[in-house]
Amino acid sequence: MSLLSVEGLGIAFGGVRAVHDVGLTVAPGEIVSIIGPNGAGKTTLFNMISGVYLPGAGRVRLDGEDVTGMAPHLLARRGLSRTFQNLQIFPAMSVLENAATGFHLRESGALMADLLALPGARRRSAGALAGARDLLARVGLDRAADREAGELSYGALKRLEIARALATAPRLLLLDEPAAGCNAVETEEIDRLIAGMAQSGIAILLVEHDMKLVMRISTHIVVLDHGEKIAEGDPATVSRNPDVIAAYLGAPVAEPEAAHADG
Amino acid sequence: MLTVENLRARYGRIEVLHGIDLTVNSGEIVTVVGANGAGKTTLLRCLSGIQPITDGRVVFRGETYVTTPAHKRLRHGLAHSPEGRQIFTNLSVEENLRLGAFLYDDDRVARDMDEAFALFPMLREKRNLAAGGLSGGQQQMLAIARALMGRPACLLLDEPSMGLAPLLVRQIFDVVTGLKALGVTVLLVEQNAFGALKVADRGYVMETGRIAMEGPAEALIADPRIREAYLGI
Amino acid sequence: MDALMQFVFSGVTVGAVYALVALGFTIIYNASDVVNFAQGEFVMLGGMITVFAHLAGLPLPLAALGAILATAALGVALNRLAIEPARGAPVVSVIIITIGASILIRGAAQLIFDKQLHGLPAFSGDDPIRVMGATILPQSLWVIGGALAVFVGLWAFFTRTLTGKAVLATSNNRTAAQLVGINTGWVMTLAFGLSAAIGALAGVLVTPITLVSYDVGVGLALKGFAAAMLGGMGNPKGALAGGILLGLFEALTAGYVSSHYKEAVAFIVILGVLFAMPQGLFGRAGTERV
Amino acid sequence: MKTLTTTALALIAALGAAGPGLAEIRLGASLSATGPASFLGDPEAKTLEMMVEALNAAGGIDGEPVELVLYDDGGDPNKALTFATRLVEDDEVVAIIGGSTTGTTMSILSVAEDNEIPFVSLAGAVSIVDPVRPFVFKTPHTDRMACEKIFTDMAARGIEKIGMISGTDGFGASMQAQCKDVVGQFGIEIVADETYGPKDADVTPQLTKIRGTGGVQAVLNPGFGQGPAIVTRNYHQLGIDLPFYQSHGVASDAFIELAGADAAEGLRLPGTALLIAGQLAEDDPQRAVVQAYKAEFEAAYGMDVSTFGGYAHDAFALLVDAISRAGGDDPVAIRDALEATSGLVGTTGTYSFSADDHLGLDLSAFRLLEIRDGGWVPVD
Amino acid sequence: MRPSAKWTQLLILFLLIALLPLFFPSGYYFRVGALIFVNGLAVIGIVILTGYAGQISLGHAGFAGIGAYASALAPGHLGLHPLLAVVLGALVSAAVAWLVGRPILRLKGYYLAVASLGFGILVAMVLGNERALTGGPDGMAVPDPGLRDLLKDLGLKLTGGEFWYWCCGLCLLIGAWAALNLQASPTGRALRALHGSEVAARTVGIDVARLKLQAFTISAVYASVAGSLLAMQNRFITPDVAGFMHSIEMVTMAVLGGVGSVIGAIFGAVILTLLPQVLTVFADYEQMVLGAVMILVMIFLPEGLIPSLARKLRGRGE
Repeated sequence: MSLLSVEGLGIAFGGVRAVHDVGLTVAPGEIVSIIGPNGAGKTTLFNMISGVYLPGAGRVRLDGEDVTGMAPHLLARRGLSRTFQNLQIFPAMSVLENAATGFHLRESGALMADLLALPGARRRSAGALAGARDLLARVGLDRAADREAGELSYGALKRLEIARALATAPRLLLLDEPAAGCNAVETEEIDRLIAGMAQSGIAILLVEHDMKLVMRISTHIVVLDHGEKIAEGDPATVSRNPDVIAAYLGAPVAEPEAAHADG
Repeated sequence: MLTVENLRARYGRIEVLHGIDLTVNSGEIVTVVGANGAGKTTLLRCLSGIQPITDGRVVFRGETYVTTPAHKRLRHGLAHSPEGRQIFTNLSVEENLRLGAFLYDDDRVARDMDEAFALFPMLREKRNLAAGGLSGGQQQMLAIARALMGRPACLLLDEPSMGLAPLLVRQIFDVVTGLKALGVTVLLVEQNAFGALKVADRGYVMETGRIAMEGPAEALIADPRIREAYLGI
Repeated sequence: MDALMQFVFSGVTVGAVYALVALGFTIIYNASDVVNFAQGEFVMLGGMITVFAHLAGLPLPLAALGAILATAALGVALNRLAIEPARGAPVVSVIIITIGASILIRGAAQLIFDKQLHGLPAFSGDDPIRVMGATILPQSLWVIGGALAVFVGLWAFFTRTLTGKAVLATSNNRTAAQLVGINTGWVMTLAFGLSAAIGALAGVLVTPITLVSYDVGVGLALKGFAAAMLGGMGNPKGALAGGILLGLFEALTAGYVSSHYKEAVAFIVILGVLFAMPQGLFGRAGTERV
Repeated sequence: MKTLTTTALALIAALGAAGPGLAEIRLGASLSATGPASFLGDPEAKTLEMMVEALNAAGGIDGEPVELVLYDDGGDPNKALTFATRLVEDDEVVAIIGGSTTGTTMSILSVAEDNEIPFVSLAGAVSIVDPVRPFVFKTPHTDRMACEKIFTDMAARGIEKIGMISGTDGFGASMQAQCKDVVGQFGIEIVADETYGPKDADVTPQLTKIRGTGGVQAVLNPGFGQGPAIVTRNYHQLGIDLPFYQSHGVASDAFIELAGADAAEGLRLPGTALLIAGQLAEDDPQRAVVQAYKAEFEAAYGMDVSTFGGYAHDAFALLVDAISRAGGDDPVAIRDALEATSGLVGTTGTYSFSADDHLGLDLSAFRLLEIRDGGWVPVD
Repeated sequence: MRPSAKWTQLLILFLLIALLPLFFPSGYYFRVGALIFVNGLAVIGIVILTGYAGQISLGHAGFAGIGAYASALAPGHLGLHPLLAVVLGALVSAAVAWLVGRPILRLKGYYLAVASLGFGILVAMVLGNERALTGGPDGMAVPDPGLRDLLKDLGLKLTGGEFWYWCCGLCLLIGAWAALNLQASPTGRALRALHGSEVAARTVGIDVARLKLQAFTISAVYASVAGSLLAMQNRFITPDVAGFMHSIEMVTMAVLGGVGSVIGAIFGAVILTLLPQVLTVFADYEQMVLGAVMILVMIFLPEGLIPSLARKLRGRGE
């Protein structure tokens, strides 16, 4: 039984088709990766699924409910969270506070109680911070908890975003290039982290350029090129697919033909 | 013609280029390939002067650049066609091209524009349309054409094939090859490794802010490590 | 009918004053995305310097020219000393900087000049012109003509000259502008100089009608800002239309509803327009990328 | 932060204590020398500075020099209150002059009353001295008196229906209200009542509306600043030929220049002797005072005197006179002496205070003036 | 923010308020102190709106005006006790903020600036025009709250200046305490999160529109209470309290001192309140100095005086 099911999703910007007729499903515990060259529409697809863009066509269903075009904060309430390709952290807040914002749905409450620091507010805040600390430990950032988030390295920030997303207790997590800009050690940590999350039953949809990582952890791979799905299957199948290799490396065998621009 | 020595650059607190050395000889097509996030785009931004460098230097046709602003580098013949087709979306195609030759106001501008239209006939058809309305491939062609209007001796070309359909990718690489015939030296940054290496004379492979491999293009194409780096197989 | 004509004349006159100020906003905004709250001070300086140079014995045209050049130089200095060093600062900081500049210029003006009201002789006399039962002063025609001329001039500058296109290119995509060889720092200098000059020209034109004193800038800047936002910031067409519309709202409200709340009505209309069309009447819609 | 604050406070204390240490008699003033009311406060401040210097050069009050502590409240009532507190608590002045506007006056007034310091206001509103507050006096005529003076003249000309166009600034709004209050006593009806903002560039719509209102026989424009000049020009532009009245808010030569002599021709307003200094009869009691002040001020500052500077002149003269008669610097004694002032001739009029009159002027102090050939001419 | 930091800040503030009077040579200093506290209170509202939530308002003096005129009008017209009038003003401000905030806060950047500016001008205009009720531009008297008499009955004899110093000081402490509570609370984190990245805030489930509105409303209440306090101690108010310049002053204080920090913003209120008092000898230059300070601080200490200096002291500025 799939948690997320996407059918015929598409969007155009100023007449240019960015994504066209893409469908996929993700079940709890699965890691589904979307790969494709730069500009293939992966992030755009993510933005449509997570409610940042309103899709021009198609349906997004979460646990059977039609959530197409639903505002992100309402999706978060239904268990969908995500990270961003170009980091979207809160730079002026501490690492711990960044992670704690993820508990917003569970720990935020009465405004007046927060202003007056009533016991309930303090308890909720302490609960969020404690939870955030646990999550930071899980992503290996516990020692950086009190630093300003803007001071962290790229790789650490990627993990911070994951911790923040995990704090929302997601059933479905969209990870947009979690390993980009990370060195080998950091990539390996992220690798383990993703596998662990999947094991705990979270459905994971992943966009990633690091092919080693993708091939190692994905249960299923969807290949996009020019906004369309050109292949899918398990890692072994996909990596042998000549279309995929051509899309990725350019066609090493095909002779360049004289061609005319058709836009 | 273009020499880069121990170039370092950072975004905020994070160093993204850790000492790059490379050379481009006159008349060559040199390509820098590498995965997303390797620092290729940053490298080109440092070369053209829109990104400050924290260490090292750039020598172009005998001039040393450290803080020289972009418009002076362009005047010396170093042009940059940036990633993501940074065209002027609110201006027309023709205005974009004319601005490409911003530094010049002579008869050659009109001739250059004719040449650009000859190279990309589609641009002539759409010359009065807002550039933002062009398709991705058309925008990429406009970006290249605009850079050529600046009369470059050396063109820094960033990811021209990004997001383009295979037919267009092939056409773009044809144009790059054509540039060589026009006497323009090209430094091409590409994710499409094989396509780039096929048209290039020499190549460099970048990984996380460093040069990992370099050599003649044919040798790099044959190197299994490239395929591994990209596809993880 | 006569009354309506009179209201329209009044509205267009006042609207042309607003439009002139609003047009001054557009260039700086186009080049740098900065809304320069000191724009009103440029108008004040245009008027004050002309008045004092004229009092000192310079013929009026020469005094006006001197005022425009001096104000343009001040605009350039403002950019170099206060705006450039704070590039990339958040909108609040830029607002504080330009408001600070406006307070500074106003404070200096009251020391250098005085705190009195001053006027200038109307360029073509004070005999009202009668049209369809209503009257309009020749100086109003100068102001309306000035606003139209500045509008046409800006329109031609932005669409017909390479330099004007370089300004648009800089605002459209700063990186790309640098890469085609545009010295974006110089574009900023030009934009501030030109904006200040347009402001000063406005000051010269409107002083015979509105009079001038060291503190007229704030009110003009607020109205000009509102007019520019109403039309859509950065668009000369919007500035002209926004200014004239604002003037007409005020005049028609004063004529047909109540002069007590004419400015309130104008602001309510602006709020209404912004809520319905958050980019103003002629503004471009921006898309947020993540 | 603490050190900074204490340094700042110490600095204030030092600055407050600075100045001529010899001074025995300290007078305080809080005026709107800058800000929207600066054309009131600026000549007022200049006048006070000039007069203090002249007084001290002449030996002060009974041989004791006077020190003037002058603050600029920028027309902000909140600042005026702070400066008034500072004058009383910190500078320990014996009397306060000031409040260029009604708003600042009302702020200073409470401090003066609480601390029993005599206070002479330079603002127009009748509410400053009505009801009478023991320590509060004022020198300008009230708005109400200006209205009465104008309506008297209108009634004499047989005018029964008028239109009003008032500035929305404090002066205009206050006088508008006072005029509406007293107009009935003169058998006159206000049939059109319009307003304009203090910075408006054109008021032809309002004037067109007034012109279009049936039966209007004259138009009255209470206001100060640039508004009345623009109203006057628009009046001329529209070719309205009804009698036109302005208020004492624009009683200065500069007004004729700003409005244009052509446009202003024939308009009437209640003004003070200062405007017709040169035309005053030999036997006019104010002649000497007015001509001396005008000559001194214009020599010192190279600008025309204004009615407003005259208010400050009179306030200072009243206080000097009262201090001299009180024979010391006890504020309460000064107040008592002030209240006993009788027949003191100022630029505005001749002042005689009493326990139930802290204005001390009557309608005769106002002179109804008409602009003829670019100059002021008395009507009565 | 760690709890200890909150209490340190409050302790510093408390000590300053409590101990400074020992050095006051005259009653005038109590007046200046009280003004600083009132301005500080209003500025904390700006910290919540701009510093926490990242939204601009150039019309916040409008709420100060509502608070001030509530204190002036409610006792006479509704027979309310002045203290209840303060509460009524706060409630009206909150209600108005809630209503106008919905459409206004959809705008961003300069468009938000002009819309909020328009709102402030409208309030000032109504206060100036409704002469029958508000006394028009000349202003109106505010009834004395009679609290001093109450204290006198209790045996505490304070001058007016002293009373308002302690009263406003207490209000400032409470206001700072609440703002610091908020900063560390889940709501405060959510506000600062949407400041950092609206799109990321949404993805963790933050209802951005609703939270902006909450911040706007709270900050309106701060401005309103500050306006009421000012009105009651001045005993006389004019529509200037709601004017554009007052709005600018509030934002400038906050930004100069450091809009992200409660203590910083209060320090901004200290500086701008003292400036005209220190510069009286150079009153002609006051405007120029103020303008120059605004420009220089924004260029050289862009985060505001206190946070920028703190960063430099910590030596992390590289």
